[in-house]
Amino acid sequence: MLIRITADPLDPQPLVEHVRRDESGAVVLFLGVVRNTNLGRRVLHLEYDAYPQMAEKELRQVAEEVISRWPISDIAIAHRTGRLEIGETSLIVAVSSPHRQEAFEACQHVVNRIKEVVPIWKKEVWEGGESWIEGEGQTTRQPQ
Amino acid sequence: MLIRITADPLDPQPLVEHVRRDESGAVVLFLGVVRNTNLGRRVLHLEYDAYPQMAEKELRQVAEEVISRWPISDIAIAHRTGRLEIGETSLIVAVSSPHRQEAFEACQHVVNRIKEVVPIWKKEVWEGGESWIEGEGQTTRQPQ
Amino acid sequence: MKIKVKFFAALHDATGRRELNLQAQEGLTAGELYRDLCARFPRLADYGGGLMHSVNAEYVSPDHPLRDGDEVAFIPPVSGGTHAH
Amino acid sequence: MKIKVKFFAALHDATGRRELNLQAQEGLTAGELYRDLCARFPRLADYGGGLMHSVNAEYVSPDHPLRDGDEVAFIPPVSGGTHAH
Repeated sequence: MLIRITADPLDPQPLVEHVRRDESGAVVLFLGVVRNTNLGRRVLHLEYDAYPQMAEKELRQVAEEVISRWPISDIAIAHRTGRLEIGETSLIVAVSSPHRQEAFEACQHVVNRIKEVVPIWKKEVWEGGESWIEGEGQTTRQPQ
Repeated sequence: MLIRITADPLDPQPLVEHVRRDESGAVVLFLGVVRNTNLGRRVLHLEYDAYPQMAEKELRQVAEEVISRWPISDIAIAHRTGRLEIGETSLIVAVSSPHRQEAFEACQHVVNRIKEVVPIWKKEVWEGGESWIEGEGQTTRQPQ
Repeated sequence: MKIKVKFFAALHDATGRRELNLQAQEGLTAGELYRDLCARFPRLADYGGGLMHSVNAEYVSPDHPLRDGDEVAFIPPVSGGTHAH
Repeated sequence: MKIKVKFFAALHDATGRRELNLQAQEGLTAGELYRDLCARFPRLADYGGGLMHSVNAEYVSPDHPLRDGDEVAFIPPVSGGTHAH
Protein backbone atom coordinates (compact mmCIF):
# COMPACT_ATOMS: atom_id res chain seq x y z
CA MET A 1 0.00 0.00 0.00
CA LEU A 2 1.26 3.45 -0.88
CA ILE A 3 -0.35 6.62 0.50
CA ARG A 4 1.14 9.99 -0.33
CA ILE A 5 0.16 13.63 0.17
CA THR A 6 2.59 15.81 -1.72
CA ALA A 7 3.03 19.27 -3.23
CA ASP A 8 5.00 17.75 -6.14
CA PRO A 9 3.52 16.89 -9.56
CA LEU A 10 2.02 13.40 -9.72
CA ASP A 11 3.30 10.70 -12.09
CA PRO A 12 1.24 7.51 -12.60
CA GLN A 13 4.10 5.12 -13.42
CA PRO A 14 5.53 4.69 -9.87
CA LEU A 15 2.03 3.91 -8.59
CA VAL A 16 1.53 1.27 -11.28
CA GLU A 17 4.89 -0.29 -10.34
CA HIS A 18 4.00 -0.16 -6.67
CA VAL A 19 0.69 -2.02 -6.94
CA ARG A 20 1.57 -4.55 -9.65
CA ARG A 21 2.18 -8.13 -8.49
CA ASP A 22 3.01 -11.23 -10.49
CA GLU A 23 -0.55 -12.43 -9.90
CA SER A 24 -2.04 -9.15 -11.17
CA GLY A 25 -3.78 -9.23 -14.51
CA ALA A 26 -5.26 -5.74 -14.31
CA VAL A 27 -4.31 -2.32 -13.02
CA VAL A 28 -6.98 0.37 -13.04
CA LEU A 29 -5.88 3.97 -12.57
CA PHE A 30 -7.95 7.03 -11.90
CA LEU A 31 -6.48 10.48 -12.48
CA GLY A 32 -8.37 13.51 -11.26
CA VAL A 33 -7.35 16.51 -13.33
CA VAL A 34 -8.14 20.20 -12.98
CA ARG A 35 -10.64 21.27 -15.59
CA ASN A 36 -11.36 24.74 -16.86
CA THR A 37 -15.02 25.05 -15.86
CA ASN A 38 -17.19 24.16 -12.89
CA LEU A 39 -20.84 25.01 -12.31
CA GLY A 40 -20.71 27.04 -15.53
CA ARG A 41 -17.87 29.20 -14.27
CA ARG A 42 -14.47 29.54 -15.97
CA VAL A 43 -11.85 28.28 -13.51
CA LEU A 44 -8.38 29.87 -13.55
CA HIS A 45 -6.67 27.50 -11.15
CA LEU A 46 -7.30 25.46 -7.99
CA GLU A 47 -5.67 25.39 -4.60
CA TYR A 48 -5.74 22.26 -2.50
CA ASP A 49 -5.26 22.43 1.25
CA ALA A 50 -4.87 19.31 3.39
CA TYR A 51 -4.43 18.18 6.96
CA PRO A 52 -1.62 15.84 5.93
CA GLN A 53 -1.28 13.49 8.91
CA MET A 54 -5.03 13.02 9.18
CA ALA A 55 -5.52 12.77 5.41
CA GLU A 56 -2.90 10.02 5.20
CA LYS A 57 -4.56 8.18 8.08
CA GLU A 58 -7.99 8.43 6.46
CA LEU A 59 -6.67 7.42 3.03
CA ARG A 60 -5.06 4.39 4.65
CA GLN A 61 -8.40 3.47 6.23
CA VAL A 62 -10.19 3.83 2.89
CA ALA A 63 -7.57 1.58 1.26
CA GLU A 64 -7.84 -1.03 4.02
CA GLU A 65 -11.63 -1.04 3.80
CA VAL A 66 -11.44 -1.65 0.04
CA ILE A 67 -8.78 -4.36 0.36
CA SER A 68 -10.98 -6.18 2.88
CA ARG A 69 -14.01 -5.96 0.60
CA TRP A 70 -12.67 -6.76 -2.90
CA PRO A 71 -10.19 -9.48 -3.92
CA ILE A 72 -7.59 -6.99 -5.06
CA SER A 73 -3.82 -7.13 -4.79
CA ASP A 74 -2.87 -3.62 -3.73
CA ILE A 75 -3.78 0.07 -3.79
CA ALA A 76 -1.74 3.23 -4.18
CA ILE A 77 -3.14 6.72 -3.63
CA ALA A 78 -1.36 10.02 -4.23
CA HIS A 79 -2.98 13.41 -3.65
CA ARG A 80 -1.37 16.68 -4.55
CA THR A 81 -1.69 19.91 -2.54
CA GLY A 82 -1.02 23.57 -3.26
CA ARG A 83 -1.74 25.48 -6.45
CA LEU A 84 -2.71 23.42 -9.50
CA GLU A 85 -3.17 24.76 -13.01
CA ILE A 86 -5.76 23.55 -15.54
CA GLY A 87 -4.78 20.08 -16.74
CA GLU A 88 -2.62 19.18 -13.76
CA THR A 89 -3.33 15.99 -11.84
CA SER A 90 -4.71 16.37 -8.30
CA LEU A 91 -5.29 12.70 -7.48
CA ILE A 92 -4.10 9.31 -8.68
CA VAL A 93 -5.63 6.07 -7.43
CA ALA A 94 -4.11 2.80 -8.69
CA VAL A 95 -5.66 -0.59 -7.94
CA SER A 96 -4.33 -3.97 -9.06
CA SER A 97 -6.13 -7.30 -9.06
CA PRO A 98 -5.97 -10.72 -10.69
CA HIS A 99 -9.24 -9.99 -12.55
CA ARG A 100 -10.25 -6.70 -14.07
CA GLN A 101 -13.82 -6.26 -12.82
CA GLU A 102 -12.75 -5.98 -9.18
CA ALA A 103 -10.08 -3.43 -9.99
CA PHE A 104 -12.62 -1.15 -11.69
CA GLU A 105 -15.12 -1.42 -8.83
CA ALA A 106 -12.56 -0.95 -6.09
CA CYS A 107 -10.95 2.04 -7.82
CA GLN A 108 -14.31 3.76 -8.22
CA HIS A 109 -15.12 3.12 -4.58
CA VAL A 110 -11.83 4.62 -3.42
CA VAL A 111 -12.43 7.78 -5.46
CA ASN A 112 -15.93 8.16 -4.05
CA ARG A 113 -14.81 7.63 -0.45
CA ILE A 114 -11.99 10.14 -0.76
CA LYS A 115 -14.54 12.85 -1.44
CA GLU A 116 -16.48 11.92 1.68
CA VAL A 117 -14.01 11.49 4.51
CA VAL A 118 -10.50 12.66 3.69
CA PRO A 119 -9.59 16.12 5.08
CA ILE A 120 -8.50 17.75 1.84
CA TRP A 121 -10.16 20.86 0.45
CA LYS A 122 -10.09 22.65 -2.84
CA LYS A 123 -10.51 26.34 -3.54
CA GLU A 124 -11.59 27.40 -6.98
CA VAL A 125 -10.15 30.64 -8.25
CA TRP A 126 -12.03 32.27 -11.10
CA GLU A 127 -11.97 35.78 -12.57
CA GLY A 128 -12.93 38.18 -9.83
CA GLY A 129 -13.37 35.71 -7.03
CA GLU A 130 -12.59 32.46 -5.30
CA SER A 131 -14.35 29.97 -3.08
CA TRP A 132 -13.67 26.85 -1.05
CA ILE A 133 -15.75 24.00 -2.45
CA GLU A 134 -17.85 21.82 -0.19
CA GLY A 135 -18.39 18.22 -1.13
CA GLU A 136 -19.37 17.61 -4.73
CA GLY A 137 -20.01 21.08 -6.01
CA GLN A 138 -21.68 23.20 -3.32
CA THR A 139 -19.82 26.32 -2.47
CA THR A 140 -19.19 27.39 1.09
CA ARG A 141 -21.04 30.27 2.57
CA GLN A 142 -18.84 33.23 1.97
CA PRO A 143 -18.12 35.15 5.13
CA GLN A 144 -18.13 38.93 4.69
CA MET B 1 -8.22 9.43 -30.75
CA LEU B 2 -5.04 7.38 -30.59
CA ILE B 3 -4.93 3.74 -31.73
CA ARG B 4 -1.65 1.87 -31.70
CA ILE B 5 -0.53 -1.73 -32.22
CA THR B 6 3.14 -2.00 -31.36
CA ALA B 7 5.86 -4.45 -30.40
CA ASP B 8 7.43 -1.84 -28.10
CA PRO B 9 6.83 -1.61 -24.33
CA LEU B 10 3.77 0.45 -23.38
CA ASP B 11 3.96 3.62 -21.27
CA PRO B 12 0.74 5.16 -19.86
CA GLN B 13 1.88 8.80 -19.73
CA PRO B 14 1.66 9.61 -23.48
CA LEU B 15 -1.87 8.17 -23.57
CA VAL B 16 -2.91 10.34 -20.62
CA GLU B 17 -1.47 13.40 -22.37
CA HIS B 18 -3.20 12.46 -25.59
CA VAL B 19 -6.71 12.17 -24.15
CA ARG B 20 -6.62 15.01 -21.62
CA ARG B 21 -8.46 18.20 -22.56
CA ASP B 22 -8.95 21.41 -20.61
CA GLU B 23 -12.56 20.37 -20.00
CA SER B 24 -11.50 16.94 -18.65
CA GLY B 25 -11.89 16.34 -14.95
CA ALA B 26 -11.14 12.62 -15.02
CA VAL B 27 -8.89 10.21 -16.86
CA VAL B 28 -9.45 6.50 -16.28
CA LEU B 29 -6.73 4.10 -17.39
CA PHE B 30 -6.84 0.37 -17.70
CA LEU B 31 -3.61 -1.61 -17.92
CA GLY B 32 -3.75 -5.29 -18.80
CA VAL B 33 -0.66 -6.98 -17.41
CA VAL B 34 0.68 -10.51 -17.85
CA ARG B 35 0.11 -12.54 -14.73
CA ASN B 36 1.85 -15.66 -13.62
CA THR B 37 -1.09 -18.06 -13.50
CA ASN B 38 -4.17 -18.81 -15.57
CA LEU B 39 -6.68 -21.61 -15.08
CA GLY B 40 -4.49 -22.91 -12.27
CA ARG B 41 -1.45 -23.23 -14.52
CA ARG B 42 1.86 -21.46 -13.97
CA VAL B 43 2.45 -19.20 -16.98
CA LEU B 44 6.05 -18.57 -18.14
CA HIS B 45 5.31 -15.90 -20.71
CA LEU B 46 2.75 -14.87 -23.32
CA GLU B 47 2.94 -14.24 -27.02
CA TYR B 48 0.50 -11.88 -28.69
CA ASP B 49 -0.15 -12.11 -32.42
CA ALA B 50 -2.24 -9.53 -34.28
CA TYR B 51 -3.59 -8.71 -37.69
CA PRO B 52 -2.42 -5.13 -37.33
CA GLN B 53 -4.37 -3.28 -40.06
CA MET B 54 -7.61 -5.00 -39.14
CA ALA B 55 -6.98 -4.70 -35.39
CA GLU B 56 -6.43 -0.95 -35.72
CA LYS B 57 -9.61 -0.62 -37.78
CA GLU B 58 -11.63 -2.60 -35.23
CA LEU B 59 -10.14 -0.69 -32.28
CA ARG B 60 -11.07 2.56 -34.02
CA GLN B 61 -14.64 1.30 -34.42
CA VAL B 62 -14.83 0.34 -30.75
CA ALA B 63 -13.56 3.80 -29.79
CA GLU B 64 -16.05 5.55 -32.09
CA GLU B 65 -18.92 3.46 -30.73
CA VAL B 66 -17.98 4.44 -27.17
CA ILE B 67 -17.52 8.13 -28.02
CA SER B 68 -21.01 8.17 -29.57
CA ARG B 69 -22.53 6.52 -26.50
CA TRP B 70 -20.90 8.26 -23.53
CA PRO B 71 -20.18 11.98 -23.03
CA ILE B 72 -16.44 11.49 -22.97
CA SER B 73 -13.68 13.69 -24.36
CA ASP B 74 -11.31 11.21 -25.99
CA ILE B 75 -9.95 7.65 -26.01
CA ALA B 76 -6.49 6.21 -26.56
CA ILE B 77 -5.80 2.49 -26.98
CA ALA B 78 -2.39 0.83 -27.26
CA HIS B 79 -1.93 -2.92 -27.62
CA ARG B 80 1.41 -4.65 -27.57
CA THR B 81 2.35 -7.68 -29.68
CA GLY B 82 5.10 -10.27 -29.54
CA ARG B 83 6.58 -11.95 -26.48
CA LEU B 84 5.62 -10.48 -23.10
CA GLU B 85 7.05 -11.50 -19.75
CA ILE B 86 5.15 -11.70 -16.47
CA GLY B 87 4.32 -8.16 -15.29
CA GLU B 88 4.62 -6.52 -18.69
CA THR B 89 1.70 -4.48 -20.01
CA SER B 90 -0.22 -5.88 -22.98
CA LEU B 91 -2.95 -3.26 -23.23
CA ILE B 92 -3.58 0.30 -22.13
CA VAL B 93 -6.93 2.02 -22.54
CA ALA B 94 -7.20 5.69 -21.51
CA VAL B 95 -10.51 7.55 -21.43
CA SER B 96 -11.03 11.20 -20.45
CA SER B 97 -14.27 12.94 -19.59
CA PRO B 98 -15.57 16.00 -17.77
CA HIS B 99 -17.14 13.76 -15.10
CA ARG B 100 -15.63 10.63 -13.67
CA GLN B 101 -18.52 8.15 -13.82
CA GLU B 102 -18.63 8.17 -17.63
CA ALA B 103 -14.88 7.63 -17.90
CA PHE B 104 -15.08 4.49 -15.72
CA GLU B 105 -18.03 3.07 -17.66
CA ALA B 106 -16.61 3.83 -21.08
CA CYS B 107 -13.18 2.43 -20.20
CA GLN B 108 -14.71 -0.84 -18.98
CA HIS B 109 -16.79 -1.10 -22.12
CA VAL B 110 -13.74 -0.61 -24.34
CA VAL B 111 -11.84 -3.36 -22.52
CA ASN B 112 -14.78 -5.76 -22.85
CA ARG B 113 -15.29 -5.06 -26.55
CA ILE B 114 -11.60 -5.54 -27.34
CA LYS B 115 -11.87 -9.13 -26.17
CA GLU B 116 -14.84 -9.74 -28.46
CA VAL B 117 -14.01 -8.30 -31.85
CA VAL B 118 -10.40 -7.21 -32.23
CA PRO B 119 -8.17 -9.70 -34.12
CA ILE B 120 -5.44 -10.12 -31.55
CA TRP B 121 -4.58 -13.47 -30.03
CA LYS B 122 -2.53 -14.60 -27.09
CA LYS B 123 -0.60 -17.80 -26.66
CA GLU B 124 0.20 -18.96 -23.16
CA VAL B 125 3.50 -20.70 -22.69
CA TRP B 126 3.83 -22.83 -19.57
CA GLU B 127 6.25 -25.54 -18.51
CA GLY B 128 6.03 -28.33 -21.06
CA GLY B 129 3.45 -26.79 -23.36
CA GLU B 130 1.74 -23.85 -24.92
CA SER B 131 -1.68 -22.98 -26.25
CA TRP B 132 -3.49 -20.22 -28.08
CA ILE B 133 -6.27 -18.90 -25.87
CA GLU B 134 -9.80 -18.48 -27.18
CA GLY B 135 -11.95 -15.72 -25.80
CA GLU B 136 -11.94 -15.42 -22.04
CA GLY B 137 -10.08 -18.51 -20.98
CA GLN B 138 -11.03 -21.46 -23.15
CA THR B 139 -8.10 -23.09 -24.84
CA THR B 140 -8.11 -23.99 -28.50
CA ARG B 141 -8.40 -27.52 -29.63
CA GLN B 142 -4.86 -28.64 -29.96
CA PRO B 143 -4.19 -30.13 -33.37
CA GLN B 144 -1.97 -33.24 -33.30
CA MET C 1 -3.49 22.08 29.85
CA LYS C 2 -1.84 22.88 26.50
CA ILE C 3 -3.85 22.48 23.31
CA LYS C 4 -2.73 22.98 19.71
CA VAL C 5 -5.43 24.01 17.23
CA LYS C 6 -5.01 23.70 13.46
CA PHE C 7 -7.00 25.67 10.89
CA PHE C 8 -7.42 24.57 7.28
CA ALA C 9 -9.06 25.85 4.12
CA ALA C 10 -11.94 28.26 4.87
CA LEU C 11 -11.08 28.26 8.60
CA HIS C 12 -7.54 29.29 7.79
CA ASP C 13 -8.96 32.21 5.79
CA ALA C 14 -11.40 33.04 8.61
CA THR C 15 -8.74 33.12 11.35
CA GLY C 16 -5.69 34.19 9.37
CA ARG C 17 -3.81 31.41 11.15
CA ARG C 18 -2.64 27.94 10.44
CA GLU C 19 -2.00 26.98 14.03
CA LEU C 20 -2.71 28.27 17.51
CA ASN C 21 -1.27 27.12 20.83
CA LEU C 22 -3.40 27.86 23.85
CA GLN C 23 -3.98 27.07 27.49
CA ALA C 24 -7.34 25.54 28.30
CA GLN C 25 -9.00 24.44 31.50
CA GLU C 26 -9.18 20.71 32.27
CA GLY C 27 -12.29 18.98 30.97
CA LEU C 28 -12.96 21.36 28.11
CA THR C 29 -14.60 19.53 25.20
CA ALA C 30 -13.82 19.92 21.47
CA GLY C 31 -17.19 21.61 20.93
CA GLU C 32 -16.66 24.04 23.82
CA LEU C 33 -13.23 24.91 22.45
CA TYR C 34 -14.84 25.76 19.11
CA ARG C 35 -17.33 28.10 20.80
CA ASP C 36 -14.51 29.77 22.73
CA LEU C 37 -12.59 30.29 19.50
CA CYS C 38 -15.63 31.88 17.84
CA ALA C 39 -15.46 34.62 20.46
CA ARG C 40 -11.87 35.31 19.48
CA PHE C 41 -12.37 34.86 15.71
CA PRO C 42 -15.96 35.94 14.96
CA ARG C 43 -15.80 34.81 11.30
CA LEU C 44 -15.35 31.25 12.54
CA ALA C 45 -19.00 31.22 13.63
CA ASP C 46 -20.08 31.25 9.97
CA TYR C 47 -18.84 27.68 9.60
CA GLY C 48 -20.32 26.02 12.67
CA GLY C 49 -23.00 24.03 10.89
CA GLY C 50 -21.01 21.68 8.69
CA LEU C 51 -17.89 21.21 10.80
CA MET C 52 -16.57 17.91 12.09
CA HIS C 53 -14.18 17.81 15.04
CA SER C 54 -10.89 15.95 15.16
CA VAL C 55 -8.50 15.28 17.99
CA ASN C 56 -5.04 13.90 17.25
CA ALA C 57 -6.08 13.29 13.63
CA GLU C 58 -9.17 11.21 14.49
CA TYR C 59 -12.77 12.28 14.03
CA VAL C 60 -14.48 12.77 17.44
CA SER C 61 -17.86 14.00 18.63
CA PRO C 62 -18.18 17.60 19.91
CA ASP C 63 -18.49 16.38 23.53
CA HIS C 64 -15.08 14.68 23.38
CA PRO C 65 -13.05 15.93 26.40
CA LEU C 66 -9.63 17.31 25.57
CA ARG C 67 -6.42 16.31 27.28
CA ASP C 68 -3.11 18.01 27.75
CA GLY C 69 -1.08 18.01 24.52
CA ASP C 70 -4.00 17.30 22.20
CA GLU C 71 -3.98 18.53 18.61
CA VAL C 72 -7.45 19.72 17.67
CA ALA C 73 -8.81 20.61 14.23
CA PHE C 74 -12.24 21.63 12.96
CA ILE C 75 -12.91 19.98 9.63
CA PRO C 76 -15.10 21.79 7.08
CA PRO C 77 -16.91 19.62 4.52
CA VAL C 78 -14.15 17.97 2.51
CA SER C 79 -13.75 18.41 -1.24
CA GLY C 80 -10.49 16.71 -2.15
CA GLY C 81 -9.99 14.11 -4.79
CA THR C 82 -10.96 15.22 -8.19
CA HIS C 83 -12.37 18.23 -9.91
CA ALA C 84 -14.82 15.96 -11.79
CA HIS C 85 -18.02 15.21 -9.98
CA MET D 1 -7.62 -13.70 -60.05
CA LYS D 2 -4.90 -13.12 -57.44
CA ILE D 3 -5.70 -13.56 -53.78
CA LYS D 4 -3.47 -12.98 -50.74
CA VAL D 5 -4.22 -15.10 -47.66
CA LYS D 6 -2.93 -14.25 -44.18
CA PHE D 7 -2.58 -16.71 -41.31
CA PHE D 8 -2.45 -15.67 -37.67
CA ALA D 9 -2.06 -17.34 -34.29
CA ALA D 10 -3.15 -21.00 -34.36
CA LEU D 11 -3.62 -20.89 -38.14
CA HIS D 12 -0.06 -19.71 -38.55
CA ASP D 13 1.06 -22.70 -36.50
CA ALA D 14 -1.23 -25.03 -38.50
CA THR D 15 0.07 -23.90 -41.90
CA GLY D 16 3.61 -22.90 -41.07
CA ARG D 17 2.99 -19.72 -43.07
CA ARG D 18 2.17 -16.11 -42.42
CA GLU D 19 1.04 -15.33 -45.93
CA LEU D 20 0.17 -17.14 -49.14
CA ASN D 21 -0.37 -15.71 -52.62
CA LEU D 22 -2.52 -17.82 -54.89
CA GLN D 23 -4.50 -17.83 -58.12
CA ALA D 24 -8.22 -18.53 -57.70
CA GLN D 25 -11.08 -18.85 -60.11
CA GLU D 26 -13.52 -15.94 -60.45
CA GLY D 27 -16.52 -16.10 -58.14
CA LEU D 28 -14.83 -18.16 -55.43
CA THR D 29 -16.23 -17.28 -51.98
CA ALA D 30 -14.30 -16.80 -48.75
CA GLY D 31 -15.79 -20.01 -47.34
CA GLU D 32 -14.89 -22.01 -50.47
CA LEU D 33 -11.35 -20.70 -50.32
CA TYR D 34 -11.10 -21.98 -46.74
CA ARG D 35 -12.24 -25.46 -47.78
CA ASP D 36 -9.71 -25.47 -50.63
CA LEU D 37 -6.95 -24.49 -48.20
CA CYS D 38 -7.92 -27.32 -45.83
CA ALA D 39 -7.06 -29.79 -48.63
CA ARG D 40 -3.59 -28.24 -48.87
CA PHE D 41 -3.09 -27.77 -45.08
CA PRO D 42 -5.02 -30.60 -43.41
CA ARG D 43 -4.42 -29.21 -39.87
CA LEU D 44 -6.44 -26.13 -40.85
CA ALA D 45 -9.60 -28.25 -40.77
CA ASP D 46 -9.30 -28.51 -36.97
CA TYR D 47 -10.24 -24.82 -36.67
CA GLY D 48 -13.23 -24.57 -38.99
CA GLY D 49 -15.89 -24.26 -36.30
CA GLY D 50 -15.00 -21.00 -34.62
CA LEU D 51 -13.49 -19.07 -37.51
CA MET D 52 -14.70 -15.74 -38.82
CA HIS D 53 -13.78 -14.63 -42.33
CA SER D 54 -12.31 -11.29 -43.27
CA VAL D 55 -11.69 -9.66 -46.64
CA ASN D 56 -9.54 -6.53 -46.86
CA ALA D 57 -9.61 -6.26 -43.06
CA GLU D 58 -13.43 -6.33 -42.74
CA TYR D 59 -15.47 -9.17 -41.31
CA VAL D 60 -17.54 -10.87 -44.07
CA SER D 61 -19.85 -13.87 -44.26
CA PRO D 62 -18.48 -17.14 -45.71
CA ASP D 63 -20.49 -16.65 -48.93
CA HIS D 64 -18.76 -13.34 -49.68
CA PRO D 65 -17.42 -13.55 -53.28
CA LEU D 66 -13.75 -12.73 -53.67
CA ARG D 67 -12.32 -10.28 -56.19
CA ASP D 68 -8.93 -9.88 -57.79
CA GLY D 69 -6.40 -8.44 -55.36
CA ASP D 70 -8.36 -9.25 -52.19
CA GLU D 71 -6.57 -9.92 -48.91
CA VAL D 72 -8.30 -12.73 -47.05
CA ALA D 73 -7.83 -13.88 -43.46
CA PHE D 74 -9.52 -16.49 -41.30
CA ILE D 75 -9.96 -15.16 -37.79
CA PRO D 76 -9.87 -17.64 -34.88
CA PRO D 77 -11.72 -16.60 -31.71
CA VAL D 78 -9.90 -13.51 -30.50
CA SER D 79 -8.20 -13.28 -27.11
CA GLY D 80 -6.38 -9.99 -27.08
CA GLY D 81 -6.64 -7.27 -24.51
CA THR D 82 -5.74 -8.42 -21.10
CA HIS D 83 -4.63 -11.50 -19.31
CA ALA D 84 -7.23 -10.83 -16.58
CA HIS D 85 -10.66 -12.17 -17.29
